[in-house]
Amino acid sequence: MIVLVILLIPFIAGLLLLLNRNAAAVKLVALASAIVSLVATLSLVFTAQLSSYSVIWINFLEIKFALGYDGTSLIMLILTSLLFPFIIMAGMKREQQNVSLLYALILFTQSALTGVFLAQNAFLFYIFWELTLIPLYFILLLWGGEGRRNVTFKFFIYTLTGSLFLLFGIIYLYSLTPGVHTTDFSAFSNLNIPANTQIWLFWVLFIAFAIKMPVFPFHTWQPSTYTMAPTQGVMILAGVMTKMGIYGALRFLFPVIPLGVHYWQNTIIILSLIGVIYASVIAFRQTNLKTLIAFSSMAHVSLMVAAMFVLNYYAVQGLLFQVLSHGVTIVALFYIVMLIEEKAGTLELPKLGGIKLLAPNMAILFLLVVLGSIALPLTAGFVGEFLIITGLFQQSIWFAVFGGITMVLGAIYMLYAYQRVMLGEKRPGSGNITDLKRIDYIVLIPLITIILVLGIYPQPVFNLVEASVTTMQNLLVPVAEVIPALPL
Amino acid sequence: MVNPIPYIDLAWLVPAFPLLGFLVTGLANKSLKHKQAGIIASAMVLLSFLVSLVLFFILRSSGQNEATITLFNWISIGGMNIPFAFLIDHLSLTMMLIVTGVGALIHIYSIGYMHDDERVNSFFAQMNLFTFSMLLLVMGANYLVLFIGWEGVGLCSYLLIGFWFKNPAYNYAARKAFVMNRIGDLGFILGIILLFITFKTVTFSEIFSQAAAFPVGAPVITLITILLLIGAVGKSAQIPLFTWLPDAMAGPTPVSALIHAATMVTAGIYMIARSSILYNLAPLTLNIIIVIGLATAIIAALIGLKQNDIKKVLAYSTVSQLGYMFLALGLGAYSAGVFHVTTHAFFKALLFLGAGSVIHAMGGEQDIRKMGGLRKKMPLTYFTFLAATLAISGIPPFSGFFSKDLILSKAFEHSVILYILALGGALITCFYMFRLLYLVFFGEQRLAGAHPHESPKVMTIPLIILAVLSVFGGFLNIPSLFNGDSKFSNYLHSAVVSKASEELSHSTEIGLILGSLLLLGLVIFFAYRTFVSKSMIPAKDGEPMSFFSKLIYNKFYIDEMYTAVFEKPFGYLSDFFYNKVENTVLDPVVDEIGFTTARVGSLLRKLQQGNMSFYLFAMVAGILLFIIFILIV
Amino acid sequence: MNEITSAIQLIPLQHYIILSVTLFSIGMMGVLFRRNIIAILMCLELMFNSANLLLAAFSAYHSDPSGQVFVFFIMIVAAAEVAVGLSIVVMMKRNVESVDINLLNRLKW
Amino acid sequence: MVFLFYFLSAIMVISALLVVFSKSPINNVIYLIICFIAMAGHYILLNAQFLAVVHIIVYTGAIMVLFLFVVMLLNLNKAIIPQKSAAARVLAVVTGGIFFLVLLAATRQTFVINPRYAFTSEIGLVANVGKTLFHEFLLPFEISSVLFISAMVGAVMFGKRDHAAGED
Repeated sequence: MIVLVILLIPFIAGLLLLLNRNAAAVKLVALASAIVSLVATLSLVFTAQLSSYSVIWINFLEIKFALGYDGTSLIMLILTSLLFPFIIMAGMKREQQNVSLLYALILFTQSALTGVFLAQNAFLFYIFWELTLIPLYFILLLWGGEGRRNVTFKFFIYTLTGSLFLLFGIIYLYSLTPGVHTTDFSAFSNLNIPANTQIWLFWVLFIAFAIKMPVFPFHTWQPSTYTMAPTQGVMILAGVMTKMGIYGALRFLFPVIPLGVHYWQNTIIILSLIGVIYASVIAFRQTNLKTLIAFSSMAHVSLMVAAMFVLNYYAVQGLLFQVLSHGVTIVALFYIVMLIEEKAGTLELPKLGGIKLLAPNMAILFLLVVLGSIALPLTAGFVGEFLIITGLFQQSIWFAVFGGITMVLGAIYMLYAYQRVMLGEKRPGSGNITDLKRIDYIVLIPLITIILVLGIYPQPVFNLVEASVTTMQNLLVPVAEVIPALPL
Repeated sequence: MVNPIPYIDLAWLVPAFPLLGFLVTGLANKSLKHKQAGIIASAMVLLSFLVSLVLFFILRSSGQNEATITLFNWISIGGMNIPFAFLIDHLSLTMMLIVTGVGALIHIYSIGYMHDDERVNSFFAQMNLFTFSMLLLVMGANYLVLFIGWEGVGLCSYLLIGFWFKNPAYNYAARKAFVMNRIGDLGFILGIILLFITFKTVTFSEIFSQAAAFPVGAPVITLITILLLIGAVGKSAQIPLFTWLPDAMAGPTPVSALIHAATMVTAGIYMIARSSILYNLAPLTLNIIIVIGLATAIIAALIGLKQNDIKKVLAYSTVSQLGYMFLALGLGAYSAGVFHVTTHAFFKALLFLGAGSVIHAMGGEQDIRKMGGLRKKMPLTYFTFLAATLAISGIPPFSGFFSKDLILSKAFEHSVILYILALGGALITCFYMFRLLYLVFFGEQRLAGAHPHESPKVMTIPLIILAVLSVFGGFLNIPSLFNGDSKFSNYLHSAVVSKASEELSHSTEIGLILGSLLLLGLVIFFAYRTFVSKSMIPAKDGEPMSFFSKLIYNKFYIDEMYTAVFEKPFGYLSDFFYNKVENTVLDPVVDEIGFTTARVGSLLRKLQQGNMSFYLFAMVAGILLFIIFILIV
Repeated sequence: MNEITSAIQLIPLQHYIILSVTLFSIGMMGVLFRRNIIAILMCLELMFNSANLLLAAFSAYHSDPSGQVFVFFIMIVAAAEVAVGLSIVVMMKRNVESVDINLLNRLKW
Repeated sequence: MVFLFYFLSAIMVISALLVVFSKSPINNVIYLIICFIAMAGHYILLNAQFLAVVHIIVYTGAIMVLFLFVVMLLNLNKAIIPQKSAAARVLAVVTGGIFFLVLLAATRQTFVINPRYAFTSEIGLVANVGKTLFHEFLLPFEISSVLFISAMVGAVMFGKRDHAAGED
């Protein structure tokens, strides 16, 4: 039952917000709801018994409204519940327009995301998958920056097109289920689909996730969307939505079409690694801080995708760990980006500089987050990337080398950006900058603490996902004998 | 642990003190007075030094060679078990003593040196963090903990080199240092991962005991050692990743002293010495190390000949000395390498602090062409600097003599050509060091309006202590030639497995020493003739030079080459990817799909223009097609 | 009378099929051929009747009166259709002063 | 009497073609009436006397008269009758031809099955048709009255001059 509660809290709170017009109250209620969700989610972590909920929904199609979770979904759920309080706090003490609608939409997004991670049924999964898009679309459209109309439209159509393939895939799988057709994940994973079918079905199912994550070359919606999106929107996008793609792939591809995955494994890994290098190289010359971070996020996520398709023990452990660590880091990064934009009025790097002279504490916190992002040891990023690269290494040394290059390139562009923004002489752009306010500390300090604590003591997260990682890594093992992977 | 050694658990205090210092000075940045921060930071490092000393005696009295202190399990999943543990053995103790001892002196010196900088507190916080990272590096019981320190010192060097962050050139230098280190780190982490995959562990003791099962020259071991070597090359500023170190002069002088003497650059040497068992299994890698070390030693020494910035000269001398250490490592004489690290720590710290004292006295001037005649004004600095110069030149009985002679004799054992080249490098070192000494302290004062004065006690006392160490440090390891017992080498013997080699006969050694001394004497005399008697001053920046001088003066154009080969193409590649690939191929393709749909839509719309006859035709055609379809299928 | 009807037994069913196909095609051709909306309606009637003929023929050949009942229903529909259709024609003539179907081109939106 | 079938068929086809090709609306109507009368002949041949009668009454008597009225009411003559372009007309003929061929091809399969001519003179009688109509098809029959009503309402609505629009 707790799962149902977690799903419904944000939704109901969101509905309540729509009735209220007082901006401050709305934000407080939203925050309270997000914190309650967080507490409820954490209670899942500490209860031994798995919570689940299931009721027949659409009778004649055999579709159940079934909620449940395992280690993987739990990580995703924790990520969502953990980030949303911060995402909401990012708007605290700030002037915003149409507050009640904005926060209601944010909470609706949270609810839909929770639904995605909890759904135990492909149809339900798909419904929630699409539902996340609707509130987010409005957040981007109504509160976005320059060029929002076109960019949002592109984003929407792009992801929707991908989803359409997914829907087709789900219907196809549904038609394959023996006896009374059903869309339960458990039934899907028991299908024995012939290898040839799996090989094409892979792309049908993968394309939706590939666009959402995004995997090179399906990423082109991302930089412009991130650059244009309002801070809270981009936090949701980068922090949670990208992970939704990863989660979907883990749920759909590996248990259902292991042969197809194995066949395309190296192709996808190479694509992701190209994405890693490509995004990192591009990031170096970006002049807009937000675009730069968008590309950096793409590089990190691509590395996770590579790890996912290696699918050995360390890679998946690293992946799930990195999901959490990247989510926290990127939210912190975007928060600081918002502060810079707010204070300096621009995000163009040539116009920025010398902020450290005026706001030393901001510079220090920014540096800490940057260090987390470039995977310095004792930050969470390091643990994740170390495990991921270990996993890649087991597949091939070259995968590890190219995956590892992200460490070097990441250092190059992130530090370059840091220096251009914070160091150097004062620039006209950084005119009357003041240092952090209390609310900024309230947001940033916990985020940075999480980054550091996870880096120093990552064991709890490992224990949480241990069981599901073990199941997952066994998926591809028996397959290797049936069908050879595409050669490198 | 077989027998727990009483009180050895105190080892965690060693890194804890600087960490505490970092936290206190860092968090209480605003409320702490400048002096207080310096005192706290210095005290913390000094405390670490004392604890290290206590540990030294504890270990010695226990009769055991090593002890592992596990704090907690850092990463423990599946077959991977990486504890956060410290290894206390003879090698790490040596390094700890160097790091904390020399580090403490540098900290104390900094109190004086940095007294008028407004961001002193941040400075000391970062210095403490630096010490902390370096301690993690040398104390780690496995490669991953070592790697924490490894990256940590990289970060701290980044922070400290760019300490005066208003200057873009300094920021560039800082970034360069970090990125070059990161390139090395990539090799290093890949090496660690390969170690893990091969041995299923990253703990030193377990790896080394398993490594015995591998034959000499096993490919996987060779690959591992090469990957680790890449890391060491980056951190210890060897060719081809050495250019960051001279640029690292951008930081305050004590930082340079810390980077060059006690921490950071010695990390690569330490790591290879620590992995001596692996390297002994990979002769190919050892040969590569010899080549890298020797090339670095000579090229850096050559560049040092023509530098006019007091700190740059010292920087290239460091690179060159690191080359010697690498040479020693490559020859399998790991303890000789570590011994040179030790003596080098003493005299190089002394040189930098002395240089700092000079710069301090000259009011920030670093150009040696503008100095001169400081011998009278700053006698204390002069004498300590002289001691260090003699030490680095390898004049007996100063410390550098013993360590360098050990390396040279090992080189001679290996091959005569190697010896000649190494000796040539040593002679060049001797020449430019005395050139520096003469230009700075002898002759007439050349900078008008400067009033050099002796530095305060807080700066000179560390100088004196270091001078004593530079002079007598060599006696730690008196070779059998002088009836000594090679204490230092023997002490390290339990932790570092040097390659067995034939000892030279005493007569050969004496011959070599006498020969090299003669040459050194000639070089010093020649330097004296040139710079003191003829009082020649190096050419000004714009003046024409011979081709060779120009080549050396411009550091063989290596920086320019790197800019042309790596930095610029990287920028071009970035632009190419963004402007050409992203914005003219990938993105437009996607957009084009959208536009095509829209275009097809508007094409199809033309069909829907309300022409009833057309509709009727279309309808009939549709029916026709439908019937035909049914007929055919 | 009986003579006539018995003679018809000699006509194979195929001939009725061919006849009604011919008539239907002519009606279809007329629909495409003419622009005059009244002529088009007439051609529609022609097509209705070809179907009617076929139904009646099948009915006779199968000795089943249901076919004839269907013809009856089709007549009903045709009558209703013509009534409405012709009133539309009248209205169209009144409004656009023409019976050209190509003038009815507002349907594109 | 077989020739009667072919005779009627010929009349039907020719008059149908004339309906399509003759330009004058009045002629069209008259040719269609001829066609329908021939059709009634076919019904009689098929022993469907009731249908023949109804056909004459409904089609020839009602529908075609309606057509005739409209043609005369609207005062259509050759001059104002729009003609399609030559190309469109050729295309129409070709399409019609193809349609004919395709339909023939489609029905060709039935040619091999030659159903027995189960001749009974009874089925065409009013009694028999009536029984079927009022037993099996009573509901559709009744509902068809609704269709008529709505058609009537529709026709009246359309036919009525729109006063509101006219005043504008």
